[in-house]
Amino acid sequence: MADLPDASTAYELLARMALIRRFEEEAGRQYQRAKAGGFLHLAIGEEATIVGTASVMREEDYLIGTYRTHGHAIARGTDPKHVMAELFGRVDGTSGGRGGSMHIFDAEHRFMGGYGIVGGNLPIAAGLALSSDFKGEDAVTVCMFGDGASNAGNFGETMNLAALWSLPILFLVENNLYGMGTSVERHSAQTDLSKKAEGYGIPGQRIDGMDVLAVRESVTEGVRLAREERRPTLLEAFTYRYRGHSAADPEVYREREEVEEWREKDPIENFARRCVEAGVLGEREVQEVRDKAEETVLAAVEFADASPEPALDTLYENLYVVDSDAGWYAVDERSPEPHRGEREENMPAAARELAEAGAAYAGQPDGPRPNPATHGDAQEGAESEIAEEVED
Amino acid sequence: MADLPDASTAYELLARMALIRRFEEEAGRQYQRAKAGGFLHLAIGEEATIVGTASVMREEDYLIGTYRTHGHAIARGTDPKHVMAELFGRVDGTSGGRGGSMHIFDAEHRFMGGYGIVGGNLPIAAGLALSSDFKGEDAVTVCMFGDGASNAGNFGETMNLAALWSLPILFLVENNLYGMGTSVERHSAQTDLSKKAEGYGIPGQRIDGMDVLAVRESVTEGVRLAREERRPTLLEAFTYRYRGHSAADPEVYREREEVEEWREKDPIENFARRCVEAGVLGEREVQEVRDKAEETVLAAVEFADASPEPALDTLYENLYVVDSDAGWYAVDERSPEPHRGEREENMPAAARELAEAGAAYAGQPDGPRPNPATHGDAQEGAESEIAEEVED
Amino acid sequence: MATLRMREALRDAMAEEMRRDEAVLVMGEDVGVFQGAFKVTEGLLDEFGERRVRDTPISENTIVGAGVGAAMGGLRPIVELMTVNFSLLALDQIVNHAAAIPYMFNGQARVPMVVRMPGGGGHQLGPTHSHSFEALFLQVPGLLVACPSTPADGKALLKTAIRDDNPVIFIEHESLYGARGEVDDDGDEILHFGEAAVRREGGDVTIVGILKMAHIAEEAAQTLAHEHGVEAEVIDPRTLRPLDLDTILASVRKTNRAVIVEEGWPHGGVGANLATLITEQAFDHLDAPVQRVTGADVHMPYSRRLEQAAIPHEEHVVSAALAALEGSI
Amino acid sequence: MATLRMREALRDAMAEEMRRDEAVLVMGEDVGVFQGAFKVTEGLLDEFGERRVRDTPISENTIVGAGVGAAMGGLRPIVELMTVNFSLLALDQIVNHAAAIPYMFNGQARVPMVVRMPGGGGHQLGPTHSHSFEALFLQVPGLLVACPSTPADGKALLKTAIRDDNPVIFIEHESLYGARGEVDDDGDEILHFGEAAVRREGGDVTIVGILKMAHIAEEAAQTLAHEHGVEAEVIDPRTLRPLDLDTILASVRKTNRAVIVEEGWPHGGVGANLATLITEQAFDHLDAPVQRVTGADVHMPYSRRLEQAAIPHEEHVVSAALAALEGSI
Ligand SMILES: Cc1ncc(C[n+]2csc(CCOP(=O)(O)OP(=O)(O)O)c2C)c(N)n1
Ligand SMILES: Cc1ncc(C[n+]2csc(CCOP(=O)(O)OP(=O)(O)O)c2C)c(N)n1
Ligand SMILES: [Mg+2]
Ligand SMILES: [Mg+2]
Repeated sequence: MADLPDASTAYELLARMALIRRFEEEAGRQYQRAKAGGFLHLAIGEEATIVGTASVMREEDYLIGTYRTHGHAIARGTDPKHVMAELFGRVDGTSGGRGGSMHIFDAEHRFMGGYGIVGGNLPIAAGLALSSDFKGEDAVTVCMFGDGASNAGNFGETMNLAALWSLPILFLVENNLYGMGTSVERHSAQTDLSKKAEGYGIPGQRIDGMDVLAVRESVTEGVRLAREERRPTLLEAFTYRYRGHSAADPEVYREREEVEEWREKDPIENFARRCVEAGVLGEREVQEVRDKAEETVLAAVEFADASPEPALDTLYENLYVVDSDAGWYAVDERSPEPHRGEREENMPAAARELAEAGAAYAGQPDGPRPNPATHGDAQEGAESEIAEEVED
Repeated sequence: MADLPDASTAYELLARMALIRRFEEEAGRQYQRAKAGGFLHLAIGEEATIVGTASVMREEDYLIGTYRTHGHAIARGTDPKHVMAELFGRVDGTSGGRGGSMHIFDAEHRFMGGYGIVGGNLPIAAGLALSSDFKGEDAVTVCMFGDGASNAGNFGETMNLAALWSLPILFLVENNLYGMGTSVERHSAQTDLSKKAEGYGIPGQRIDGMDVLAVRESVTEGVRLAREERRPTLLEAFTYRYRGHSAADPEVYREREEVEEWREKDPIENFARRCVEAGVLGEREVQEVRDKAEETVLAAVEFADASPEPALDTLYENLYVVDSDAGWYAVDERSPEPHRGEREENMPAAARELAEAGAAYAGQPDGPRPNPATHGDAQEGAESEIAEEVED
Repeated sequence: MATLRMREALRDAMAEEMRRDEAVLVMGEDVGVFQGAFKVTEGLLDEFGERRVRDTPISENTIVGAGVGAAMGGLRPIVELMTVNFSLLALDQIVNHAAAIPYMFNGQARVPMVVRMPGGGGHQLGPTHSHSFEALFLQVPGLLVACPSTPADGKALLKTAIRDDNPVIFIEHESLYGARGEVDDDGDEILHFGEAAVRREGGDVTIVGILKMAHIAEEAAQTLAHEHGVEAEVIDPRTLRPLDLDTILASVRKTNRAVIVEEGWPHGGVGANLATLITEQAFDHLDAPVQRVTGADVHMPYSRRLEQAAIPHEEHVVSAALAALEGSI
Repeated sequence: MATLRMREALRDAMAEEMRRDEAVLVMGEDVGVFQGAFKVTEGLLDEFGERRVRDTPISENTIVGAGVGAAMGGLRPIVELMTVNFSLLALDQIVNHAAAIPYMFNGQARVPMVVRMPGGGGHQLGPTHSHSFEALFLQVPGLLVACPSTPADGKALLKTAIRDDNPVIFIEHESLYGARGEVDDDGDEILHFGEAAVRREGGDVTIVGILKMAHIAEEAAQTLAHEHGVEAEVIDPRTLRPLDLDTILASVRKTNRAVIVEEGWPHGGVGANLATLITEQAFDHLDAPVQRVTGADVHMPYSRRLEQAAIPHEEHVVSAALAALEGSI
């Protein structure tokens, strides 16, 4: 078992994990209130893997992940209020409301997204690592993805390229035992995922993703190998999502008991207890951490709520970079006859209503939204039943 | 070193290899005479891998390969004259002239193609194996592909699926040391390709692809594991193509010496010598084998040359199956306003000329064709320089 | 007759065909234990077991490719891609293999496979998860393309698709899964591809819409009748390959005006294709250019407001129809 | 001015930009040691070395994805896909990543990447190797799409593409690599996207063609002039996104007739899109429906005869132009 760090580091690790936990819980609540839309993937239970990894990275290093990365951005230093504002679809969101929960991004803190396509971030990670290597910088790219993503074609292709080109990259599988409703045994022939890249010349290691210190130890070494020896590694962190794949998935694929067992290993509770028992932190500090998280998250909600909705005439903004020295072109030159409706005045009444209605569905009142996975709005916009939130 | 088989088996193996060799040489010649078009990938040097594999398969087993598979079809039992006719683009070709060299197919002999997309045949092979397994048949699917294909996303995806579903399948990499002009060391981080599927739970073995008996031994065991134990294996056969990737590639990427070294290991010469030395075959039989190959191949050319060109009004034939019990539809119902030109009478003069000209290029005389890889015909149809034949 | 939701109608179609034909199987991500991401395969695993209802890894190109091979081997796979958005990963198997094989091998092999997948926007799923790709698939010879808008059509067309010996791209719409409608429960009700449905008769303007837009088109027709005294004829092609151009042309020759409504991007879209076919065939009958209502030429934004601004609404259709009628009323 | 083949002009464009900007690199299958499957990258490895000219494994989606990441990291990658036929394997990275990222992340990331690839038929490469996918890429917002038909345009447009901060799909034609033409050797000659070229002036009919079909269109114009006394105006849009619709419309308003020539499939093709845009904007100027000449609605057969029957020829264009003029001459 890894030794405890000094008090301030321990405090910082605990604070980050608690903040992310509290943020995710609140995101879930705001989603049920239909303040956040789309699909919401919470990482509650996976905080040690997220924070342990980010905490040993340098500022100039790149972190890239999946659609379950509110916490990853926060761990990199993104202010939670901008993440919350993104969930609310507001102008102060990390992507100004264009990306949403699945597409968080923060260039300033080198959190490089936030990708909705499973496995889509792997080749991009290799490219980021290539850019650092090409420029002779010693930044490292850490690429996180799920157990299910290890079956995507991009996995093998990217492992081979990273090893072949000796890229400064570390791969980390967040093995939470399921790809949506399919358990690792049922989706991967090789259930020891740390071995899955050996065929491509990349060594692997299994780590306890519920222990922030264990994660720090292995990631520190993996990042060092990438930075100093240009040798990619594949870490498999065992972790668990307490919540469904996305908000309120019926979870027919697992037993209550399993969830309970994992809650016993809670990364925050256990780390806090250990710090207190060892006298590295006092009860007061642990409480303080909780209070601060509460404060920060509630402030984030307030901030998000106060942030304006994007103006309709920004619909096409940032679709193209139009200031390149190759010469300027107007967007409409690029797309003659754009669909009308993007200017306030000629936005149809129905569209405006929908946009103003507090929900993603036509004329639907606030409160739990019907879910495309189990319902559908074309004939019957407002459905009252509680949504079983499932994923596309 | 594997023991020699009985005389008739040895004779049959030698005969097949000699036939394929002679066929490929002739195909190259006919290509230079512009009787065959497109790109031509010859497997000269790889005969032991091809024949060794096919010779231990059952009639009901499936074989599926790449765009370098004239020999594979012949090894499965396809009459060379139909393969040659396909290269000539005639109605008696294996695909009636629709597929060409890269897309040979023979349902009757369960040679399931012939695919131009690198790695494209792997998932299809898994599907074929699934169909046998699903129906409770004990047919096995043998899937052959190149060293370069082992880097395609389909490789990892298919290995995982085959192992996960315990499919009756055998994978065989024809490692001829290059993917086009890129050597294995330069395209694959893991140069022991037999290990490349271990990460997916599929064991591998390296074999001498120049020794038809060694190939038979390993394939026999691989096929048994697939048939009886539903356990996929990955065999890596070391072999070599004496010719360029496709006809007359400049071969800047390898040394003459390397080619010479491999010619020393010639699968046909060496096997013949061994059989004669051991008294399993006599010189007379070896000569007979050569004569028969010569005869068969020349007859194939004659047959192909005599076979008619497809009629223009067959252009849309077999694009759709229109006799399904779901009801009948006319092709033109499916594609209103088809491009005109498919009926002899309204085929434009230029098109007819082109079609009749003995070459793939407008107004170009017979003889070595200019090559899209190094030339291009739009401005200057008939270019006189010899084509460096390169591949797309 | 029974009242079913689209998802139930589709499930019934699969269940009935699986009972009817042992060679039919379903494979895809979370189609089994999870009961389908959109619950369309609910109950199938329980009834037919793991051999015929197969959960797959996240490997789109290989799932479809395995479907191609299984079909060549004599099975009739129904491959579910969780959404159309992920079909881009499987496009090589769909275009260069499934669609090409029957022709490329001159009829020696058939690919009786159905690739089912839902698409469309409106649920704030953002840029990577809101695509409409009908226009992409209709380009490809060798494929059949269906896009049902009602439970009855969904069931009948899916049964036809499963029985057809060609590869079928079967596009569903996420917003229509909850849509209720009368469905014939005669287990043998199939619907030939290439037969459009005239949803509403009218003599003033022809409105063609698919999937969710077929409903928007009908709503617009109501508004046009009540508020503008315009009688619109509403047509749902139901399949885009084959395309029942005759029914559309007959209507346009009567109304002399047409509006095409689709959710996808404007360039090279379903509307551009239909407008061109109509104009080529009925130029002299057109009093105005065919009008198109499409999704915005942008990636789908997550923001509720922006997304709604990027998606076609009834009002767009109404004003397009009035534009087509301009001068003449 | 120098006379160069298309492949040399494209190589010069890359070499000049690589000398000009350290951040430009080339990656793709066999672009280095092999000198490029079509010899377009000939000599680049020798001049710039392995760091900037990188041979890749056969991993299309990952090659393009690595290009996206490298571009986000500040490089300006030129990714060569050996042919457009293989781009289907990379479509997820092109559409859901390269094209979406700048918008999806609200301008925080840029993707200054060029994906170069040749396409087209005519060389008996059969169904999997003869595609024309211009119509597929022009659908996608966020992409720029170039399709040069002359060495001069090829060089100037490729230089522009490399300097542009947006992802560019740069489509070449296998049959044009040997085409010779005058090329400005001023290293700074660039050509703005969205500027069509009027190849020939004429008042009777407008013929629009891209890539190889731009040449077929010019040949047809000669025939029309000499044998039919018809003066055709020939336009090469050169880029499909942005599209210089103004130049095309100005011509159509003058000639009142248009023919679009493309090599791709008819449904949802470049022609369908252009015909629709023209008809929408210039309906009252059209004396006849816009005519289209396209490739056949079939997978490209290998047989020389069948392939030639499936590809558009000058005669098709001439008869389409005459059809457009019917009655009026
Ligand atoms: C290419 C692709 N296929 C399918 C999906 C739908 N989908 C979203 S998340 C998910 C499961 C991914 O599981 P895993 O990789 O283990 O990540 P986790 O959600 O457990 O963090 C699936 C199938 C997708 N987004 N992208
Ligand atoms: C997906 C795809 N990418 C690229 C190509 C072009 N190409 C044809 S063959 C080839 C090399 C394949 O090498 P290997 O797999 O070793 O097979 P070999 O030709 O050596 O038999 C390439 C890159 C292709 N046909 N398909
Ligand atoms: Mg998981
Ligand atoms: Mg090879």
